[in-house]
Amino acid sequence: MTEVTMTVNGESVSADIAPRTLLSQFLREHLRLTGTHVGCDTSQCGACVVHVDGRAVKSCTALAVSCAGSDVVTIEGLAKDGQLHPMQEAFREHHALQCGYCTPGMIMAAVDIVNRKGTELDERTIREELEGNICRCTGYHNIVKAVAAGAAAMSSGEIRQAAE
Amino acid sequence: MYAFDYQRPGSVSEAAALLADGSGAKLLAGGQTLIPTMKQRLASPPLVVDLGGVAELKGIDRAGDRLEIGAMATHAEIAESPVVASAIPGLCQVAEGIGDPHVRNRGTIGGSLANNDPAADYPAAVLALGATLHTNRRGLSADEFFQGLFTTALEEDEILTRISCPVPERFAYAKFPNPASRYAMVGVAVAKGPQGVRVAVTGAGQNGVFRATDMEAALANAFTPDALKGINVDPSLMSTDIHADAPYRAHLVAVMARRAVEAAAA
Amino acid sequence: MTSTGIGAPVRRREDFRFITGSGQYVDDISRPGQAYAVFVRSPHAHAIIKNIDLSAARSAPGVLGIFTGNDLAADKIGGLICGWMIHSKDGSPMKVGPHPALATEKVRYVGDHVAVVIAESLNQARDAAELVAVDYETLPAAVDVAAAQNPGQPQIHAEAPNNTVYEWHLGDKEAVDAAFAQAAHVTKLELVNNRLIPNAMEPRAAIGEYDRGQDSYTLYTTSQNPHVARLVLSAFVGIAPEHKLRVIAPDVGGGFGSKIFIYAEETVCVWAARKVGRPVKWTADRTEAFLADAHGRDHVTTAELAVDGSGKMLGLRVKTKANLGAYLSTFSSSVPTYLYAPLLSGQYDIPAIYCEVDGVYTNTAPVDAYRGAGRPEATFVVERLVEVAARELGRDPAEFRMQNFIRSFPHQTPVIMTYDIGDYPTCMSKALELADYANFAERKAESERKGLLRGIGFSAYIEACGIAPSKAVGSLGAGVGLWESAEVRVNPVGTVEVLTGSHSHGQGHETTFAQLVSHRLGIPIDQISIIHGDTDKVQMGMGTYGSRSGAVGMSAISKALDKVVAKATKVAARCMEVPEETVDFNDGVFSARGTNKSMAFGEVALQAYVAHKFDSSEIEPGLKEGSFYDPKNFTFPAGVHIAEVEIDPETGVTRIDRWTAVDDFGTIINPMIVEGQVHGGIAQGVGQAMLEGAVYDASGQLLTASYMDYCMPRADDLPSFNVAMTNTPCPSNPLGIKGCGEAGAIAAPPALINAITNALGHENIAMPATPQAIWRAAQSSMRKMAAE
Amino acid sequence: MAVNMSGEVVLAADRERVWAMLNDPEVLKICIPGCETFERDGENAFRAVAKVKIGPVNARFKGKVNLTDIDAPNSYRISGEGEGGVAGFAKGGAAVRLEPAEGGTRLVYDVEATVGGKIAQLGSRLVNSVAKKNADAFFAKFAEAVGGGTIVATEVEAANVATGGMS
Repeated sequence: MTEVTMTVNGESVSADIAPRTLLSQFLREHLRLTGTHVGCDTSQCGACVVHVDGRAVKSCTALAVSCAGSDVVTIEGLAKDGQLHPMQEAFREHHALQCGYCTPGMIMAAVDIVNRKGTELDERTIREELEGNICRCTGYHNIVKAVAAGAAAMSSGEIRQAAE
Repeated sequence: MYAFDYQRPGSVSEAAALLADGSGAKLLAGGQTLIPTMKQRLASPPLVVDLGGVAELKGIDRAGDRLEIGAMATHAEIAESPVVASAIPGLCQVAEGIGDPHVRNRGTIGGSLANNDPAADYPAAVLALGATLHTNRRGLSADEFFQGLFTTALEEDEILTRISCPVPERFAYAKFPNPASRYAMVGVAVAKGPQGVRVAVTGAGQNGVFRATDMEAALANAFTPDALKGINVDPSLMSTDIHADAPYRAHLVAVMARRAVEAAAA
Repeated sequence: MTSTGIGAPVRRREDFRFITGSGQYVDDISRPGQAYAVFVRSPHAHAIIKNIDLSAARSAPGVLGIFTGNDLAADKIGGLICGWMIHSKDGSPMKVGPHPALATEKVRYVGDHVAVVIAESLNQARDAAELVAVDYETLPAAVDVAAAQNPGQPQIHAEAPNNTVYEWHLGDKEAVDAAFAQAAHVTKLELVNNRLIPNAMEPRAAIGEYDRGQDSYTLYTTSQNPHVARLVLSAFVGIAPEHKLRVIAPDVGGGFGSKIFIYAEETVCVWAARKVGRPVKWTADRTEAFLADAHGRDHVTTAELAVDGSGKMLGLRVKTKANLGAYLSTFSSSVPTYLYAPLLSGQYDIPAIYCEVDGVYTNTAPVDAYRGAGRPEATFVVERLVEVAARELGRDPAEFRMQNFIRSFPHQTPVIMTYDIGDYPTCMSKALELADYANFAERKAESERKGLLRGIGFSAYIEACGIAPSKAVGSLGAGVGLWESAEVRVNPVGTVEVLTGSHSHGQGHETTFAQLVSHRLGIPIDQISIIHGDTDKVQMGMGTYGSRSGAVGMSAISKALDKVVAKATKVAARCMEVPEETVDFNDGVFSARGTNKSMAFGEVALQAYVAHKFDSSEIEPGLKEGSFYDPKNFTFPAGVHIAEVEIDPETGVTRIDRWTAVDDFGTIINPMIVEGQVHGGIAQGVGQAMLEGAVYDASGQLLTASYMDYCMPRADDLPSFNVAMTNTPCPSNPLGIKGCGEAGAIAAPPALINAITNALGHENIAMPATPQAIWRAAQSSMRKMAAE
Repeated sequence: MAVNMSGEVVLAADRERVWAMLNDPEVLKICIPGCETFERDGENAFRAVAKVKIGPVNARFKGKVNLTDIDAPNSYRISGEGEGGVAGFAKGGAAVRLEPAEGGTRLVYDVEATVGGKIAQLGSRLVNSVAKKNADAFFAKFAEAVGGGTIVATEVEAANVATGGMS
């Protein structure tokens, strides 16, 4: 067992874990943060995406011990002071989710896209940047719209109403 | 995953010492191949040596006419690096086309090269660039380094530390991704530099990355897409899987080579 | 229309928990003391189990129990069932081999269940599972559905000679022969409907629990129909009687059919919970999902269309071999029969249709309903044939369809169905306009200038949703009725809880069902909750599949609401001391005509419970009503999808440039959600046509068992979709709803293949049309063109 | 998943010597890539353990090897099956034929093998290439053991796929 300490959603957490514990397992089983989902074994579906030190990472493909000392943000930590993050709001406003299983990873990936590519995103860029996240329900149409709107809102602080 | 011991050394020499006993310890660079393999229980190293804490393996610098990339530079760091963009812009594009954004944030150039997956992108780029691969004990030319399917010149306890690329006059990489895995179904890198014209192909060959010497000869005469006309790739050297058979791969090698030259010459 | 009523694009009420990571999927649930199950699966497609040695595994650390098929048999736990009896042409019942939850004598596909290991931790269970030593005698495997019935093929079940489950047919063979004899033109195609693996993003999972004090079981499971699961596990498998078995399907991360069925894993988990005295949890990893979830489609078909000299369709002849896999899954037998052949008339007036279907066992994973279930296969046959016939006849494919569309309703097809309503020409005209068909030739010329091939393809699909009525489906062999239940509980202060037998796993019932209630009772949506997915709360239900929840589930709620309003009207009349027939109910207010008396819905609810103002011998106190609704007929959503593609002939890479969908779903409760269903369906249809295909090798190994090889549609594979609606309200249910969940998956594959073949000038493209296949076809087209 | 492979190698030794070496477990052990043990287990039967390493994948296969259809010193059939634990299994055989050739003996082989389990499910893209690599490695070692030779050709046929239809 190895002692590991990291910051998760702004709080310092410590645990004694086996080295084989994946970051996704650490979050789900040790911290009971079950919003981070696991949808595949080959590091492709992206349901498990969280931010580690400000960058999107597939938490099913990272050892928790490797993240010692890191600052981890999960879907549970995205809303601040009871206020939904603009990207969360955009996903709801644009019906960018159906079953909701891929959604946490999708939202964390979307925020990461904005962090890297800015708040003005065209459709091509969004589609390409979503390469690491698989959704089986939506056909991505509304996800693409939501990411664009969420990105814009991250700059203006406002969510544009979806076109009806 | 099977249980394993874990060490996170602070230096290359410490890491090398941990590998020295020959018990089958594995280096964890970015983990984007190793961890999924271990999850499937298809690898069971008794000890995992995490290179994430080795500062000397990080960093990207320009040193005269060479680009020096630390083995632990992530794909994202290379893709976003202004140093790389000014020295070898095509290499940024190689990095940006690997995996997906999340994988690029963890995966490293050293991990990819040491793994030498026959469908990985970096081996083609590094081989075409004629890079020198530095380890904790020697420097290896790319031609020496790659030894076929998942095989490199690295000894069991040797650590890849730095990739030194001569800055070429021209370089580009054209990739045809596997629609499912997004690995290269065919990827062709072309470079015109101090070592002449070099063309390296990944994803296609039966034995991993290789140099297309007849293309190199033709391009040495004239570095234009048209120079490749009439050069056919031998399908009997190509690999076959459920996604692409050998004749299609052979055809794609020619197409991607031409597109790479177009991009490099532009 | 209220802002939250029928027709409003109400934002989904379920979303808050999903966007904040607060959903509760089965794997998110952790029961005190839970142990973990790992299944030992066959690596062979076909083998005799000679011996299973558990000794090493039993002594591994943390092991609580290891069980095999013999242990299930000793407890008299029955096998899994197929709930739809199909009879062959000769009248004989289908030939079904046993389907034990854990294999006993033989394994029949890679991934078949051999033993279960239960341990304190998942890793310990995995470690011990590796120590289970199974001695197999491998047998040759029958993998290819086209060949599995041939003499000399390996026999999978002794009960089904030649691996034939049934040889079924529908329609009038003689009439069809006569039609073909008169035909001026016959179009014939050999078609393969490729095998798909559903891949809901949430892998299947189960937690079984046994309460010794109550002698009762609880099963948390990823199910689209928890009540059917309880029924099967009680009445057929014999886990426990229904009142001693609670089944909970909490948040479920997509189903697409694959979570309708009752599988071995949940059966074993709930049974084993009692054996080990601990809750037992199992969660599939993705490779297990690939191996052991029921797959979809997998037909090999020969189809012919007869047309007269004027272009009028005369007859259709179809012969299909349907792969059912190694065991019959819960509803597998019905998918290539009654969910397939009755749709072969499409949107067309075809006087004579005859279809033969052989259901075939192979050494592959069971095949059952996957989004569309039978109807995509039928639509692919019809719409490929129609498109190719138009091309062969030199007719514009849109105009050829228009000529043959059914124009008067009701319309009796020669294959069971009575289409109640529709307006196919309007859909087509609107689609042609939205797709800018008029300027296609210009766009094609522009593509050609860039060295690219452009093609356009049509699909005028029809589907049948809300399979009904129960009496009719019973006569066709169904083992269950296909009604739906609802209970509307009005609380004393006027808030409402609706208990529904439908199950939402992405469809947004918590929103749309509440919209209906808000609309009818005139109360704000936040005063309404929708309860589903728990057999202890909802008495009975048939679940969600086949696009039935709107047409059938909401109709049941509507019927229950009728009863609530009727009773509340009585209560209001007594309270206001006016005759009942003078009381109107509008926008949440009961008012007495000709007076200024009125009562809000909430006030009436309170009065119903306090019962102070009426005689309880005339009106029972309380306000709670239920309904079991059985529709009169199927519903028939229909529409036209038009795909436009651009192909790089040098690589075979195909880009979908435009997608136009015009669908007629009847009444729309929430257009935002309906469009979302269309988008998702199209994506799955595009997946089938271009990206996805399960590949088994000749020995029965699944070579596409991860996302490395099974190509899931990703954002950059798809365009944005241009979606529009027309509306002919369905006369067969009180709301006029038709069903929208499967339309996209049904419509899309032929639209896309028709577009690709149009671009290539080459009909011989199989699904999935991979870059390699398209490149090869493009090469052969160009060689042909060069030769001409 | 099936692997069909054929090839030939010209060895710098006479047929009797090649034949003897083909029947010598010590020689086979040295030549089979990753082979840890290769022990006689009855007449023309052996038990073997081989470690297979493909990139990060490490699996240890344990199994039986049998020699049948023996026509000394002209030909035999070598067949075997191995269990690789979670990795899956491999089984198959090779018809081996020896012919006199200029400078020694020509060895012609025809392999039919199948792999199953996780290797097939997750690694199908690599199976053919790995098989060829191992065959080449075997014959390179074997030629070395014999005293020299050249691999003339190794050809891998595309595996045929039964159902589902990606082509």
